[in-house]
Amino acid sequence: MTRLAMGKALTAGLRSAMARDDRVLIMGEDVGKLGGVFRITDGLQAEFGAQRVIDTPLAESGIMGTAVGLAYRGFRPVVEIQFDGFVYPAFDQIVCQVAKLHYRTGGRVNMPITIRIPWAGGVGAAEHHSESPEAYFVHTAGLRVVAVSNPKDAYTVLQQAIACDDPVVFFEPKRLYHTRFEGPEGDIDLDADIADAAPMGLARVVREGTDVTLVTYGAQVTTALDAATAAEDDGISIEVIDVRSLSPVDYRTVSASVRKTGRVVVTHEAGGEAGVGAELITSITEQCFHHLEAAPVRVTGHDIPYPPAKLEKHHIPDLDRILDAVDRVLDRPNSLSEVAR
Amino acid sequence: MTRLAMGKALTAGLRSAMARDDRVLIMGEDVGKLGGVFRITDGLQAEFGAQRVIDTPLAESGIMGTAVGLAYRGFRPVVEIQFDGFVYPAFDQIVCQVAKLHYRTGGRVNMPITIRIPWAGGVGAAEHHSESPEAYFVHTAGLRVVAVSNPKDAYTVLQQAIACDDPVVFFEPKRLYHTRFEGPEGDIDLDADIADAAPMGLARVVREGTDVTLVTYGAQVTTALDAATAAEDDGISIEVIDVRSLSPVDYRTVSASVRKTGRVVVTHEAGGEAGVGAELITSITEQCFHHLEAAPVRVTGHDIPYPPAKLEKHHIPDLDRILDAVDRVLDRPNSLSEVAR
Amino acid sequence: MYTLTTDTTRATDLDDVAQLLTPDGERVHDARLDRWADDIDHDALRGLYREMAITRRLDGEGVALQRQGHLGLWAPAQGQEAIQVASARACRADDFLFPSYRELGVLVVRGARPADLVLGWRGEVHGTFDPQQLHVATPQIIIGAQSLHAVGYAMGIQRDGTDQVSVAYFGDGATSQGDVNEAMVFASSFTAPVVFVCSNNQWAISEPVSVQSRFTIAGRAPGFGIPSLRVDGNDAIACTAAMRWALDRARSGEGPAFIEAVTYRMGPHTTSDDPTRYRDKDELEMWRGRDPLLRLEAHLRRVGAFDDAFASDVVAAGDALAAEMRDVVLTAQTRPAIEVLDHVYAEPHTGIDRQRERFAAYLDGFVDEPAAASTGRVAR
Amino acid sequence: MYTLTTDTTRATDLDDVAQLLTPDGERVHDARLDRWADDIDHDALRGLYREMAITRRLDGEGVALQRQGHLGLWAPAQGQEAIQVASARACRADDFLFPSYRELGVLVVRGARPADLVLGWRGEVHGTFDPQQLHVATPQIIIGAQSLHAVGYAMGIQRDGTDQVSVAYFGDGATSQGDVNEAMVFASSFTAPVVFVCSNNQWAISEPVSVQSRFTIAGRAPGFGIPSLRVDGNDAIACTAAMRWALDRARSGEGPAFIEAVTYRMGPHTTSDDPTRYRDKDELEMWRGRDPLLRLEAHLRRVGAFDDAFASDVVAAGDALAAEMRDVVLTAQTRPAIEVLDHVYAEPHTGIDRQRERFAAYLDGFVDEPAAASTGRVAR
Ligand SMILES: Cc1ncc(C[n+]2csc(CCOP(=O)(O)OP(=O)(O)O)c2C)c(N)n1
Ligand SMILES: Cc1ncc(C[n+]2csc(CCOP(=O)(O)OP(=O)(O)O)c2C)c(N)n1
Ligand SMILES: [Mg+2]
Ligand SMILES: [Mg+2]
Repeated sequence: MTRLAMGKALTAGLRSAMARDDRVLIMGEDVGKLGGVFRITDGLQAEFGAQRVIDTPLAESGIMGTAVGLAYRGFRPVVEIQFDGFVYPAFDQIVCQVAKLHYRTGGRVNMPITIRIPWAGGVGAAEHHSESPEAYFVHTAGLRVVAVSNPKDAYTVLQQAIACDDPVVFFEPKRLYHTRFEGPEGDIDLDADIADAAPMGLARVVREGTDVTLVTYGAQVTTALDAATAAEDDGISIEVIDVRSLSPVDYRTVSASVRKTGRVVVTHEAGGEAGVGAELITSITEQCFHHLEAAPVRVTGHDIPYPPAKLEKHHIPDLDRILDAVDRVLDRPNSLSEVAR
Repeated sequence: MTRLAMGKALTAGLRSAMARDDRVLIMGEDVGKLGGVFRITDGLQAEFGAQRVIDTPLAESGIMGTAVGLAYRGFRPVVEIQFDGFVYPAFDQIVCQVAKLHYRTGGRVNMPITIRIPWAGGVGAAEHHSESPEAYFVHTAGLRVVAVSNPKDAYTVLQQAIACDDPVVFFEPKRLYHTRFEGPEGDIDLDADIADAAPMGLARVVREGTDVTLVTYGAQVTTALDAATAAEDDGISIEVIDVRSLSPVDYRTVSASVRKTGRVVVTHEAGGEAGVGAELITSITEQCFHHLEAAPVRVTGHDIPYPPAKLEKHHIPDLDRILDAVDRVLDRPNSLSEVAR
Repeated sequence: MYTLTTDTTRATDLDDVAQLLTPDGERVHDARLDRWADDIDHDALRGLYREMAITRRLDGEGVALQRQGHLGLWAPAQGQEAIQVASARACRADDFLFPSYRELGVLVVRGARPADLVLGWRGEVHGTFDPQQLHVATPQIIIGAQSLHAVGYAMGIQRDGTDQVSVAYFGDGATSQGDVNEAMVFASSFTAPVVFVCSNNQWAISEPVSVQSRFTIAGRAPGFGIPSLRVDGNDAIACTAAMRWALDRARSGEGPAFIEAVTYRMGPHTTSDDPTRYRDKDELEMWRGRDPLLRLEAHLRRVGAFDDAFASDVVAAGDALAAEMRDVVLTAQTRPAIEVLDHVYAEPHTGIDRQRERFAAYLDGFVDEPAAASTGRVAR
Repeated sequence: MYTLTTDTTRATDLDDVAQLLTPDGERVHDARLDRWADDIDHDALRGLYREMAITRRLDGEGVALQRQGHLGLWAPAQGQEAIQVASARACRADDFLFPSYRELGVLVVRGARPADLVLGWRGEVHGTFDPQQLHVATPQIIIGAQSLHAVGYAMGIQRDGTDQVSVAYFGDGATSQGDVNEAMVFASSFTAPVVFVCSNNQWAISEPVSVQSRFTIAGRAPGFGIPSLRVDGNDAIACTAAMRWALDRARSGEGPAFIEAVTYRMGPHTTSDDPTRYRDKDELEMWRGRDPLLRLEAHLRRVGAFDDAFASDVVAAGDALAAEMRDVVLTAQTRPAIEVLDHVYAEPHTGIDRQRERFAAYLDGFVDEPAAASTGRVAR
């Protein structure tokens, strides 16, 4: 067992995947000598050579489009998008090609491309460096979408994503890159065979509880756990679920929890409107309607362009906003008690 | 009053907008001499000149990016995207520039750009020509999104969109371009001042009913009305709502209906996963939870890439699939009666 | 040299092209291309003609089938057979080609079956043939997107250490897309073994090529460090030579090359298009005089390599394939509804599985085919 | 001319640039540029120097403020002052400029206040100054996106019939983006009055310019029908002349022009970057010898236009602005939480109104600033 921060766990995952399969390539801006602006590919070009760790010209559509061609040729490209806000120039290639080629060819061509995206806010960055675009990809059939929340998952799920014959959009909460996890989520068995790991796509009950189910993913898992701890003082027992896979969602795990608690809060950093939370709540409502004792509540970023860094703490749902929502589903006094519906 | 099909109503709306304000420009591929592949801009270049109706090079990011520059200069560009599936190369400019510039500049610069998108399926077209990408734009803060379902709205709302100081994504259901509407929705008063029209953004109760609220938009409004008529034979009274504005949604109208009926079906052509239906149902549930007598149900396209034309009838929700969902919210026997939840 | 003005000698004049056959079929000489054409014998010329004629025949059948309501759409290739067929024939079987929707001749050369040519346009499937078998990607509809795929494939060839080449086909309109320009950037940066074949057929739907480029398209590539050649796209011999030049460079490790084939779309953009709205009859007439098929026939006649037996053999071959194509269309069986859910993912997916289960249950409720009429709905 | 090979004389050699000042400050001659520089008198030179020196001073202050924890980030302009200041000074006040995040000197020339230069980097606001007032767009972070905005603006100028020009600024890395290439396509197609200024500072973060282009960047534009010029970007006089040449063409209706300014980013990409990971000390040393500010100073001394009074005057001006900048930062007041919801839309919006109402109610529940600590939460 090795204790690694998430950034290093991702590097280790990439290294394992590259060592195991020489069709795995890494491509992106600054991924070579520099090791990426977050150093996730640090050392990999030195180890695997410039043919397998490719510094590309500065053009995201070009990166994604050439990755498609490499996949046609039987390679498994792992594409790094430098920051979440720079994925949009590649959107056409992702939506019209990466997501659809397997379907277009009647299953004859696979697109085993992993799109790694350093993701979301909380690091005081400039505009376009703190985006949460996951809903766009969740809404795009043909893609799988995962988001990791701790080093262990980062190490395992990244390798599973690379090994998967479908394209996977892989979100890495950048504000956790350097966070130390003291629990088992920080311990990585670098010798373990990923074939033995639980399959990609399962949600995880991070903390058990009985009163409210709190569903989330990515860096918000940490905030959700803090909220659960704080709520305990008020005698409220929160079950925290990290869905991990945003598309498809493991509704078996989520629904089992909701049937138990009857109350749901979903939190994410992206704006709420037509976001992943809307999907989660609608599906939960479909599947658990008669178990629900209150309207499920979303706690999300506002529906605004990402605000300037000094104001981001008012955008990313924090402990207090989550607890306020918990009060709401429990029909306890809360900020909206006086606000007309 | 003039009776026009939707395509002609849109042309008339563009003509009025251009005549009223000489800062309004039209730009896109083939919009000039040809009048667009759907002939929506037919005759406008002849009338207003090539400086105001601009055939652009074949590059959607280029079109959108130059529209941004024109808006900086005080013009009001109306951009035609030739088909729904070709909007993605412009996605970066739409999401990072069109949607965010007003916010970025602290309100100093407006982006009064209207993005017209011939939209969705049902016309037997080739791949990429039948997409329903509206959820991507609804999820993008800073944009307004509307979808029209009849000639009268097409005429009025298009002019309102162009007059609006915010960017508006304007969806035109292409399978209705040539449909004749016999009711008042087909009658257009070309002399009316649009300043007198109801403001953009209001939903419309298209048909009143008491048992189930059926919420939809675009071409599905027609299908929904057919479903309501068919259900009448079974003694079921369906209230049909055309939300018209997908962002923001007029929840006042929608919720009033749901409070009355207690049962909701939402239908749209786009895939369901993180789609507009999820947003509608989540918001409705938030606002009307205690009035709901059954879990709201979505009837949407499958979560698949758009299928080949010969199979599209199995993708676009039809009368039967909607009625099956109505049976579901009414707890009548339906296709899922035997399927485990 | 640091002051670069646009070379006004790069005229867009249609005759300012490399040519080895005059419109009358006379073999002329060009110092740069001759060496790539000298070994083309009569058999090779007849082979070229044969596949061009078959392409034209099948194209006509496609248009007819569409007009008769059997196809949703058809994008005619008429007038562009020389560059399509000649360039594809110049390739090795293991070179990988990335065509657009209009490259019918490329598919014909690669041995696509008639079914492969129509079932997509009929709307039965998106992709017909197996790309890995024909070494041809599913034809691309998103303008320019395939150019990057071709470059990526070429990067893969480099990594595998083979001497294959990949080929990107696109039109004049496509040269305005960011993707095509990025493809040139990547190809140049990585010295990738890729050939860009731009069929400048003078029009992008209703827009003349001058909207995309006021100068020659061939002039675009050198700025990216890619040598280019402007060739008469209706001259099958010059097209062969140009493609061999480009392939040879790429195959021998010298990197990408760019060919602008100056040609003409004699038909409408697609069967949905009405070109009389935007272009003159005279222009079409002028181009009829440069018809690539008639030109090659004239040349074959001049050199005594075209006789009635050959002619009727080619017609018979074309007719047989056209008949097969028609038959395929008329007997096509649309797949069952549930198959819309096939091949969304390569691996099991709980989301799609759930939708399949529910949709299957729904379909089971019907006596007849669903979505045909609401009367098919079973009483419950 | 129809066979176009890449002109190997378009060397990427750093010295293969148009120059009017040697690194030692000696005025040399260039037949193409002299006419655009002949009227630059000592006062003009001193003006150039002054704004370049102020830019350098403010840049240093920005770096210092960031290192001291007062700014989230800073993108140093050091080394690029000549092209930034000279090109902006060559413009008319009503020309509209579209800079990237690095064009500090452009903002200085346009009269941006110290607050305008730092409050964005501090994370207080996204955009500081009013674009319509300075005739400068909010600096762009999405690489290359602004190039299209500049072209669109220029199309607007054409429609308004004025003789303004718009200017697109971007880096060497940006030339790989589809948007920059599409910008050239549109500019050429519409003969738009736009000048492209590419500051080739040799690096895009850790990638040397050779990853983007194995040939000169200036060589790219002529293929699009846009004349271009490769100029010594550290030579303020040559930059002035080049920009005047380009502006004059654009202003007189001849359409777009492209300038590649060969320069160097002497600092890190941003304060988050560590350039020692990817580039040699020697390279930086070499470029110190080409410092644009020292070069202009040397020239001014040669011509007797630089004395202690002037020098100390410039230093004082820079120090005063730097002090104001520091003061602005140290006294900055972060806006109230509720303002995150301001200016999402220009017109009333029921969705945002509802969120405002709810968020206001939430904020009202706090005694102290929310999100500071959960202890601020009121007991309910
Ligand atoms: C990204 C994108 N935008 C628009 C279209 C619509 N469209 C289809 S073909 C075409 C014209 C293409 O012209 P060109 O590249 O010259 O090829 P040609 O059709 O002449 O062979 C257009 C605009 C498309 N398919 N893809
Ligand atoms: C679309 C996009 N992709 C990636 C980035 C990240 N990024 C910021 S600056 C930069 C390098 C830009 O290089 P260049 O254009 O040469 O400008 P310079 O920074 O050298 O001035 C990169 C990759 C970005 N801002 N936008
Ligand atoms: Mg064309
Ligand atoms: Mg640079």
